[in-house]
Amino acid sequence: MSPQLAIMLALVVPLVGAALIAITGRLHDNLRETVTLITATLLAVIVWSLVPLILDGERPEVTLLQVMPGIDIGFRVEPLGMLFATLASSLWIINSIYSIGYMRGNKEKNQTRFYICFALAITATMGLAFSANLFTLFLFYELLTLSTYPLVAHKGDAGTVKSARVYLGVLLSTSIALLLTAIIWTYHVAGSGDFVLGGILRGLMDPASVGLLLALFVFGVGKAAIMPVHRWLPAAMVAPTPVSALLHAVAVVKAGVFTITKVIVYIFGADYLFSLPQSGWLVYLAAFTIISASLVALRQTNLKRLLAYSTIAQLSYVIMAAAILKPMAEIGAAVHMVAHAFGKITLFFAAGAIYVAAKKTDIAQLRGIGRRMPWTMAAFSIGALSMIGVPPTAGFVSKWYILGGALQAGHYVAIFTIIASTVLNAAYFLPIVYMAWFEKEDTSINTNTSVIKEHGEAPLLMVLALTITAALTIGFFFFNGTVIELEKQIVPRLDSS
Amino acid sequence: MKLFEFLGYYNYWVFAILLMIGFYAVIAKANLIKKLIGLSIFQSAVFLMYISMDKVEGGTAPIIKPGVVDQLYSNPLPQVLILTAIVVGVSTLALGLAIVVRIKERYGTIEENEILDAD
Amino acid sequence: MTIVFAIFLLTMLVITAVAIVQSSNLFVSVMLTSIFSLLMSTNFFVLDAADVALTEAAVGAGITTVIFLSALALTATQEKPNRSGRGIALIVVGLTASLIIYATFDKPRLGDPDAPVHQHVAPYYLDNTMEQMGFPNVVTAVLSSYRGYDTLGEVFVVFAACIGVLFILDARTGTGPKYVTRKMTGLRHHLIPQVVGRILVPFIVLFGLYVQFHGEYGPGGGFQAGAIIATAFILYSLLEGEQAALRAVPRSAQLGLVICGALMFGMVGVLCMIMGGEFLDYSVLMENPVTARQIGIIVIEAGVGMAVCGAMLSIFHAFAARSAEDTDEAV
Amino acid sequence: MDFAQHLPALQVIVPLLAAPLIVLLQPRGFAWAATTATAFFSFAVSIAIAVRILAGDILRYEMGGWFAPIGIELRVDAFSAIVLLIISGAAAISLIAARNSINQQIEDHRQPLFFAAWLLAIAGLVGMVVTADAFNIFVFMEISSLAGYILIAGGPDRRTLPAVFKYLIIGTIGATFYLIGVGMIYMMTGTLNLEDMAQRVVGIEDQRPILVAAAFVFIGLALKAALFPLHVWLPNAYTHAPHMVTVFLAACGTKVAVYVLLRFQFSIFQSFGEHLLQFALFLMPLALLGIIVASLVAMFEGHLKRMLAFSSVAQIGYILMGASLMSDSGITASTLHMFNHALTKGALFLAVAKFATQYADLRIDSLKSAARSMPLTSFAFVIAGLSLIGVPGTAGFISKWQLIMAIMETGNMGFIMVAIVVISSLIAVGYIWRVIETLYAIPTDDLPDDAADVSVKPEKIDMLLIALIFTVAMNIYFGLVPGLPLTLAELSSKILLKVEF
Amino acid sequence: MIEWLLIVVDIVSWILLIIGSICVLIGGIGVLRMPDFYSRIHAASLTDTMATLALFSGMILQAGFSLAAAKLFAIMLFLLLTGPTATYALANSALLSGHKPKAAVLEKKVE
Repeated sequence: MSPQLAIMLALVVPLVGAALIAITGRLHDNLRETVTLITATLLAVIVWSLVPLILDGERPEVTLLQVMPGIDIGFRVEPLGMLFATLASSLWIINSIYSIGYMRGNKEKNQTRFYICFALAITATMGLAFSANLFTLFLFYELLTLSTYPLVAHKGDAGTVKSARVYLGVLLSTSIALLLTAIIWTYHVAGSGDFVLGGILRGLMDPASVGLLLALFVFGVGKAAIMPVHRWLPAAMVAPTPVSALLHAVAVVKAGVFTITKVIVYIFGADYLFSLPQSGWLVYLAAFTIISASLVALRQTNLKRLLAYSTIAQLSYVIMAAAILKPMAEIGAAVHMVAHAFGKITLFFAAGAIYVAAKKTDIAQLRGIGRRMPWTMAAFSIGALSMIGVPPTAGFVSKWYILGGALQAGHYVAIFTIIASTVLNAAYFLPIVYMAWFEKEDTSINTNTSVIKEHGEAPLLMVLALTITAALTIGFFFFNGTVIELEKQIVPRLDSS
Repeated sequence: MKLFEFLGYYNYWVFAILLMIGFYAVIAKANLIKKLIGLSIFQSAVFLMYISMDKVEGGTAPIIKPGVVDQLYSNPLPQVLILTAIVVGVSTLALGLAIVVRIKERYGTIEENEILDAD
Repeated sequence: MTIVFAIFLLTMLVITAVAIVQSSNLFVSVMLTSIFSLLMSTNFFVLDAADVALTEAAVGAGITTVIFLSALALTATQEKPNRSGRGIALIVVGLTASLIIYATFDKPRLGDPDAPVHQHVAPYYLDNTMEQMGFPNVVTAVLSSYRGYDTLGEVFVVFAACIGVLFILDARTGTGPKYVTRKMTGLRHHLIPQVVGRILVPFIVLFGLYVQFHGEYGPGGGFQAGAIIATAFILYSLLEGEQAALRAVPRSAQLGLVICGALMFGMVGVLCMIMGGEFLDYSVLMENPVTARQIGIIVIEAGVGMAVCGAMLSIFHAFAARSAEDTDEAV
Repeated sequence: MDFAQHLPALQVIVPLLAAPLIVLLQPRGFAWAATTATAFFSFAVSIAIAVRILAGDILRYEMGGWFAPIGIELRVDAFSAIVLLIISGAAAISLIAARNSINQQIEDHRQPLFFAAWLLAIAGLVGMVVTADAFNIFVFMEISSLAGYILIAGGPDRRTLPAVFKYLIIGTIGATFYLIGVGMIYMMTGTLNLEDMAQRVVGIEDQRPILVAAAFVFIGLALKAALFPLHVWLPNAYTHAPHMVTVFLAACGTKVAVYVLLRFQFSIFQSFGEHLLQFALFLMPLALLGIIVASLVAMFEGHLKRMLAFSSVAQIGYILMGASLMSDSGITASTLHMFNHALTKGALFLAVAKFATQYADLRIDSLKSAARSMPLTSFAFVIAGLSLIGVPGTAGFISKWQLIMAIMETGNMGFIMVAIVVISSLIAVGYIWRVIETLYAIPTDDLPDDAADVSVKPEKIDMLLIALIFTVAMNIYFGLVPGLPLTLAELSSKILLKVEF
Repeated sequence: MIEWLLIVVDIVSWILLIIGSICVLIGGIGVLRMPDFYSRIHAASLTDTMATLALFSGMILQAGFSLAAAKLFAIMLFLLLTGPTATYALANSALLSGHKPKAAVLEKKVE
């Protein structure tokens, strides 16, 4: 299989999958879910097949069509995108397993639509990951927003629709207003929007404009949930948990930070930005987002909302790491994308499992739940530890690299932020873990008697999924060589500068 | 000579005045038929402007007199244009009146403000 | 002398226009509009535009007034006082007026033979009409040949107006008395007008035909003739009543006239294309281009005449039928 | 006869002459079929013309065999060709889809007249575009206007009538203003042929009648083009017209006026450097204001058709803003947006027409959960709506991209304009999403699901739906492969700016 | 001899023209000064008949034997036919629509 074909297949397979789901959805549920799983597996295989090539330094390219002179829809696989695609496609398999359990356990309506949109969202993610230029990236960025909207609005009641409106409103308007402007500006200045290592803007703009352009990009990519454009992420928590898990812990939000990292590395050029003091504000902004999002998370009573704010904070880690503009930090940014993905998806899976099994959504209700759901809560604890950055979890690896980068740059604000946020993370995660394992179940909180029922673990498929991700979280601590290897390829130019 | 120059422009001024009278009626009158009457004055004024420019001093209507040399003729082109425009004008008017008749039937009035109130 | 007369006429025009706008009786306004058109027509004559004068008299003073009156019969004759919107109107009008007055001062003086309009295209028409068309009326030559395409467009404007009025007033296009007409006896019990009218109608038609076919040599042509002949039939229907008029020229015939007229014009053009020329290039129709043009022009002028006549009659009868229907409803 | 040589003439006279034929031959059902066939023929002719243009020709045709400026010349270049494509394409698509909708809204015996008027409208619009003669433009403008009044007057609601009347008055004033302007130019140049006029106007451009003529032509055409704030006739006319007529007129009606406006501004008044500057200074604020105000009005409009009509006013602002940049890329963007907006608005109004087959009331609120019974239509509406917003992958995005690129070229001042384009796009998100949300809302009433389903018939797959899907597909196709309109638009801007190529 | 005849024709035509003009003038004054509708149209009819006759005869004499004279004659005939008819129709419809002559009204009052 030629790499070009693989790229195209990576886009076509989920698309065809979506179509097949639509057809089989009318026939039988099991058939539909089988199709989903097969599609996911097939996609993962295809994407993984590209990994060795990239590791060897190849950069396969495909140009689909030329839209306007100088503007085409093209794909080019590079380490960052490879990592992102691999991550999303692999987790899709696990998430599909989990979804089946969740959707059935919860007896949700419109399941076919759910799976179709999910497949479409994955298509968009693949396109985004492999995009060779800003135009293609923008195309799939918007497709991702639009395909996830029905997922967020899945429940369809008034409150959900309202939240979904916030979701779409923030994402669509920031992208159209700011990101599009930034992209067109880039094309205008540089004549193209191709991703080239080392950037394409060097010396073409005055420093103040570079600062402004960077701001347009950072705020335009609403998916990165940097404050103050983070409002959509808590709003999106009305979605079914598998959506929150894969999309709002992995695909969508990672698409945001991925875009920003990619823009910094391939459009501006990290070392070029580093030479300009006008771009220094980004670290401060990210730091501010980390701290304040963590503080907000402290005050949350709803588990999913807490996770959402935690996500916001963690995303800004990636941005901050990228904005430090030092080789080690850039690697850290990439690694943190992976590490956070494993951790956060585990946490969401656990939250979803609790909801399906016990219909509990508030933190206060979780007392003593560890005894009823040991597997789930064990996974939850691992995820929480990874968020804090305790070894032997994935979170530790990435924090290590980021911290290293910050030290390299001598960026004390960043160092302080990392330390402070670790403390804050511990402050909002550890009490939950403690409560779940060591406190007694408190029945008095549940005034709604129908909810009090004897329950054990969630459906098997769900438990299976969250166990796998928890294992991955730990596994990543030991086996992260490939990822580091891959991402080192984006930084050689940084070393030379 | 001054006087004649002044008179030479008189046509254009009358054109302007007629145009304005018609235009005023179209805008200010609420009665739909009055608006159409205003519109026809408005258009007539334009006809006057065109015809004014075809005139040549000492000329006659552009019908060639065979054998007569050195005869000045007025310009035929604006006349042709205005022939067309007159017919266009009456066509528009007929259509407008047809609409007014229908409005009267459906609304029972042809005053603009009363129609607005009715809806 | 002429210029003094012209100034007098122009001043009368302005006075009439003011009176039209001022009068709150719509009937008075319409009659004044008719006078306005007549004054305008005279004015055109003074300005050496005989063809236009004839058209304005026939169409502006004649047909327009009739249509206005038939519409008035269906709506209202009194305008209600309304003072709103005057301010805006005055501002808009004032702005436009100052724009035009501003433009006036660089315009060529009235009758200036050196004006650009007399230098560029027009001389070609004046110099070549005799040679290329073989008849003296330059206006007809320009109308039907040099700018024949405009005239085609104009015929279709008339056609559009005709089908528009029929469509909007929903008059049947088929034959047969769809509407029962009640007491539409015209002026049958008024002996004098009826007798005089009966005498006049044939002569008006005759005059119309004269205008039609003499158009190449004197003022006149299809438009004027169509309007005049239509006036004759309208007079007939006023005299003898709607029913009698429709018996004489049924609706289908009126519409048929319009369609045939328009198609005749168009088909001549298409024929020219088939014969190897451009659209409406009559010269290819026969060996001798001059004769060919004359033939072509006669045919298309006939088409124009038919179309205008038919359209005006259709429009008039559409309004008239409406009133008949109304009275039925009222009873 | 040589078919190819007669293309420009055929473009006009075929629909023109077909109109009386349709009134003449009246058997039932024939009117629609014949009209549609004519429209498709017309479309084929305009495609043939576009092919010739892309090969580098400029088509000229001397009507009546008289050379310009003695006779009337037809002249088709790239700018005309793209507008011809818009008109005949819109006509073909709206007509083929029109049958059921028209049967619903127009009584049988009135249909021949109605379709004849439709053909006249097509002929009038293409006539305005192909001709190179200032007065001829007026004649065909009147044909198209009269036909347009008739078409709109076919609307069933009584409110149609005042709307048409207003349109008639304003349209006639616009045409008369245009006539005054042309008269003044003629007075100073002695010619009516546009090219000849452009040459002869050199040297007398600072004379007052020419300046005033420029103003009159501008205002007259701006009235026809519904340029803000002269748009007052448009919303009601579009709202109350028969649905399919709205499709047709929204796609191409005002664009032709914009076409003539640009022709005049750039060909006739081209030589006045200063004038162009004034034109830009005058036009740009109006365009910008129009974009913002009309979008805002659309945002708060409760009736679906009126909302889209106001959005049209805003879009005209985009088109003129592009032109007011006076640059190559600006005019390219402007021309391209004419094409793309025709596609987008056509699709949106087709969807509206389809909705109207099941929902008598087209206020947005009453379309609640329409997606349940009409999934395809609703989905098509969503895609077309995205194109209106300018989401990538749709035609609307391409023109927005071009427009912002063109603005960027102007330098620092551009940021205000970019901001306005962006803000209005956001407002567009607002008003389109309001509709989409309503369409996909889950019924909140206590009725069981199946009860709701019984009350609304499932959507029927008819020509209307197929045309709608086709148009939406075109939106996406031209969003990904905009080669054809883009090339024509680029050629147009070169022609308008007289850049040698 | 012929010259003498021409002068006579000229003089006669001018006299006719002047008479015609005076009639028009009187008619005009009459329309303005007469007390009510019916007497006004009575005055106006002077313009229709006598003035037309005189003016056109004068003009025909001016034109001599030519096409123009024939046309003028035709127009005169036309006006002589239509003018009085129109006046009649006007008066008739006024009466039918209930417009009473002033004299009748006065008589009624006296009674």
